[in-house]
Amino acid sequence: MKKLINDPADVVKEALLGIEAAHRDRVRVDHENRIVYRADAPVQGKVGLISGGGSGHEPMHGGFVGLGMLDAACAGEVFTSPVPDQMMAATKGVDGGAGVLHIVKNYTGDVMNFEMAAEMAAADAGTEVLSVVTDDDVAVQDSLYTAGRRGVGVTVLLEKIVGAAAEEGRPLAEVADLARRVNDHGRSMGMALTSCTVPSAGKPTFDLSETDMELGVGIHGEPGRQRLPVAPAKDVAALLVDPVLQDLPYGQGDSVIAFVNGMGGTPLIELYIMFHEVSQLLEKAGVTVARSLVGSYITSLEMAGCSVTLLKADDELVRLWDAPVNTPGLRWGV
Amino acid sequence: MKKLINDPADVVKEALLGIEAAHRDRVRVDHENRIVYRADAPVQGKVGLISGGGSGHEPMHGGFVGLGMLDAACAGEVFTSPVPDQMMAATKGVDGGAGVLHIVKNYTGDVMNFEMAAEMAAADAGTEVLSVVTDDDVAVQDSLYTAGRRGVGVTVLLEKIVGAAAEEGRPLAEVADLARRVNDHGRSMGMALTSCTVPSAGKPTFDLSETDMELGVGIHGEPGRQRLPVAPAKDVAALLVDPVLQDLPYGQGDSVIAFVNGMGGTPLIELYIMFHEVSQLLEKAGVTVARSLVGSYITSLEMAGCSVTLLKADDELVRLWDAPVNTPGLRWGV
Amino acid sequence: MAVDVRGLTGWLRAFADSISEHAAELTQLDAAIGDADHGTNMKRGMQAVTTMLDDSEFETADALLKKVGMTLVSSVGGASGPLYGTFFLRAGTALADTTEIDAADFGAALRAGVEGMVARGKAELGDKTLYDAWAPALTAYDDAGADGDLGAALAAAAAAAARGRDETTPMVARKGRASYLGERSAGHQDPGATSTTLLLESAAASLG
Amino acid sequence: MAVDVRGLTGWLRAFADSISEHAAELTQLDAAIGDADHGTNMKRGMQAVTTMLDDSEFETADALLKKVGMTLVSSVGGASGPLYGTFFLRAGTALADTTEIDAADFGAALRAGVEGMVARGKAELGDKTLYDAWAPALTAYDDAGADGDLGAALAAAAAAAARGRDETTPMVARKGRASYLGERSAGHQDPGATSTTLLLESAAASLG
Ligand SMILES: Nc1ncnc2c1ncn2[C@@H]1O[C@H](COP(=O)(O)OP(=O)(O)O)[C@@H](O)[C@H]1O
Ligand SMILES: Nc1ncnc2c1ncn2[C@@H]1O[C@H](COP(=O)(O)OP(=O)(O)O)[C@@H](O)[C@H]1O
Ligand SMILES: [Mg+2]
Ligand SMILES: [Mg+2]
Ligand SMILES: [Mg+2]
Ligand SMILES: [Mg+2]
Repeated sequence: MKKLINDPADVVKEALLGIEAAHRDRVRVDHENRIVYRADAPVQGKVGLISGGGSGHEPMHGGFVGLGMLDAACAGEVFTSPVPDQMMAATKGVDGGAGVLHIVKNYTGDVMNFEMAAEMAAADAGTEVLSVVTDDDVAVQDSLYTAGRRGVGVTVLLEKIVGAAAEEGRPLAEVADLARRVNDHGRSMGMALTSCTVPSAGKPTFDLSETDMELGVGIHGEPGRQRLPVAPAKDVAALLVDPVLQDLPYGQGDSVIAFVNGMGGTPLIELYIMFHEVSQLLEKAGVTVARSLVGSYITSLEMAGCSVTLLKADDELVRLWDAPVNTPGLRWGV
Repeated sequence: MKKLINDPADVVKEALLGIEAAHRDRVRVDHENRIVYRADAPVQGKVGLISGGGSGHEPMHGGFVGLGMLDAACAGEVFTSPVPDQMMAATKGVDGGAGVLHIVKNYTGDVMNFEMAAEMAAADAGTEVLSVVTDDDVAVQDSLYTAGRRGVGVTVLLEKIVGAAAEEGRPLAEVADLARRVNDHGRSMGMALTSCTVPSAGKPTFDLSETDMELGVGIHGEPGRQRLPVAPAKDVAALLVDPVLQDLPYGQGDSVIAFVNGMGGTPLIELYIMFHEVSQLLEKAGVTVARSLVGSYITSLEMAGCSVTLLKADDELVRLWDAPVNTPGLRWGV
Repeated sequence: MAVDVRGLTGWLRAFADSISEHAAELTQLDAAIGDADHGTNMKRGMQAVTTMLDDSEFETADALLKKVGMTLVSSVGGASGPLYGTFFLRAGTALADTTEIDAADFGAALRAGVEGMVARGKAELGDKTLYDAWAPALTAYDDAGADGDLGAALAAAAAAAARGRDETTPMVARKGRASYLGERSAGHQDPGATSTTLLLESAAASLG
Repeated sequence: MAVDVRGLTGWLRAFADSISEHAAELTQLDAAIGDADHGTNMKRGMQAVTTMLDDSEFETADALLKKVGMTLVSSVGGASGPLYGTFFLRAGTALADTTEIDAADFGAALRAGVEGMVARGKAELGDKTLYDAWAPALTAYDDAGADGDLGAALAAAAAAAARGRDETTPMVARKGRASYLGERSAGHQDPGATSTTLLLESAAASLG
């Protein structure tokens, strides 16, 4: 295992120290609870937005804290959901009197820990808490009898869009509805060229030969649905875009925010090549790219690979997407 | 070789198509000449800023085109300097009547090709052209008898700072002086955990065992000065920061823009861990971090590793750093 | 033999040791069909429990088990944190009014713990989760412990858990992270069922 | 035998073939002490030259060589583009007023080309660059060609270039990308000196 780390047990702690050192102007860090807060949290009268999850997906979520996006992010161990104590502390810390929304990616651990936090917060009284779960990964079959689909790329877009709505002063119920609408209108699919290595495990989560790729991989190095021979970018794009387009479905005349995401070990030059292929496929399908995002925003440690997320976007979503945001990971308009 | 590409010969062409598709709002691309232009170039009355170099370092330079930074970037083949024809075309394309500055990283190929372009542009008459060469890499011994030091991380900071000065309407000579000042006040050092693979070569440029790292590596996968056993982030930080601090030298009371850069295959979580170590070392040395930049901005394809750049920053440089910038790769204040 | 605070503490310490010893194996099992952290998660949790035990004195079994549950909830995260945490919280609660804990009381506590866990995780038999070790273990416990023999009950429960664990191998996961693999999850032993078996084996060894 | 446009064209095509054949080897040499692109660079350039030759007719040697130089400058990039480009530009210029090109004229053209290249790249003998192949080649050419035998001159030049190329191996680079390695550049053959040797070997084979 080759990584720029010290003791594998200290990875999350030290990354938070780094985030703090680099972005003091925008965030502050509660190291005991491993929470990244917006520097001016709680913002009075504004719905507080909290997310969190296992670490190893940077800049998500700590890098999305700031004006126009999250009020706090709870950092779990690498690929391990944070614990309810963190979410309760964060809920208190961002409560500006207008309630708090928990943004949860659909993983059993995340869902259960956030649930326990919400139950405890409710018992604690005071703060009104709503939750929204993202589950946009079409690689996983949706079913009532399973854990359902995973939350992946849409989470990034959702945190931005819903963050803008909260910044406008909208009430909690409306903010939560908007969050569900964003999730319902977005779909993703990912693939990996290499595995990632969880620091504490010390070896790659899965073995992938020099000639294979993993299609439908998760952001925790969960093996995907299918192992296929490596293919040109053009074919990889089709393998990702087609199931996404079919799932919602998106079609002729739709307008989308198109997001090509790097898994952590894939450089930008490859993501641009992928974006070109994706935009060609969308054009062929009659889908217009209203806005685009290209980069490594929801990563899986040093895994090489990418994911494609499409969010069907009406004028309101685009307007909220364009609204000012000032976080370590996404910034514009300010 | 596992990459998200099509034909290795088309990598640069297709990445430019992707940049264009993703950032139509800010840039336009001359595909014949492989030039990324600011959408509104030439800006009348403003000094035009051009850079360029081999591809494989994305977002540098094409991702640094836009308001407050470059007016155009010439993309060479992977790790190969662009040709004079491109630079001449770009020089014409950004000439708003106030002259053009060429920002050149100190590599024999880049320097010679830019020199030929400047000679040809001069013969062509019309446009006043000045050049500034960046050479901030302390891994390489500076000497009159060699090719001198390489231009690396400072180039990113310089393009931002000098871009802001040009945006203010300062004259060419002043802009060029400022560029030299930035270069003179900045130093960098890099390391690699893995090699990169040039697409057309198809295999890793160098072999690095699971237990070794390459210290003082270049951004083209040029082998470094020393091969050492892999070490904890703390020690890697010292190996990078110490020679940088000693070279300028920086010392007690100095204020710097601190830049921890990822080489392309290293995820943000590791860069934050490195930034924490770097900031600790700076604190110990009595050096204040006025501003920071953490991310993969000058990459070497999928190489894993990082570099540290320090730029001694007075109030003017900090003010220009803070000025609005709107490029695909760096954006704030707008 | 009755169950008391001392016995429970011994069980928890034995489980912590067993987890430590098998952490890499649990993580490897999780790598195959999950995210390679189950061993690390359980180890972190049981280390927190060990530290808590070192620093605390408990008067009653229910106070002890609830505190263990809270500690796990607060230190593990992931799926196993709420599941193991809820188990101990509910098992403790079930013992709240019991002073002399016999085999039947302890069996009832285990069942309450598992019911809490199932309420939290919604796992059903055959979903390829730790419940596939627990379900046969509870049945075996009740059968073998019907006459009040705690040792026999726990030994039977541990053996049944191990069989349940083994039976997870051919299953296609329907809950937790392994469910994302669909058919590809078959052929791998469930990590949670494996750590559950360690829990019951530790119980058999230290309480039996 | 005199040098004419047809002969030069043959030389250039032979060189293009030779580069194509040795591209991987040149790139591997460059990987060891540079950035793994010298073969790709030269191949791209000589393919551009080949296409240009297919599409053009030249009346004079100087027009041909200048166009070759321009084509290389415009298509290669990196260090080798301006260096090889300048070589052909200057060699062409040197032949501008010559109609019948004999061995001495051709030698003067080569020397002018190399001088232009050195003016551009500032390489000195022993810097571990293509100049370390060129310098002995020019001397050998003049010696062997003193009596006007072009074939002998080129054969001697090619052999001397090969020796010069071999001698780059122990050198510590002082110019170009290899210079960044300092002492570690020793023990590797210079890619540019290697392609230069191919250029002269092609000349000996097709013009000699
Ligand atoms: N819904 C569920 N109900 C019961 N057990 C579950 C459920 N989901 C997951 N598990 C158990 O949790 C184990 C994985 O735990 P762990 O790896 O620590 O958490 P995570 O899956 O969050 O990484 C699985 O092997 C399985 O036995
Ligand atoms: N200053 C110089 N003068 C002469 N030759 C040089 C100089 N710098 C580099 N070279 C030659 O160029 C070769 C490398 O060419 P190439 O790999 O195509 O370009 P780059 O170094 O830009 O990647 C070296 O092997 C060396 O022979
Ligand atoms: Mg996990
Ligand atoms: Mg090169
Ligand atoms: Mg797990
Ligand atoms: Mg080279």
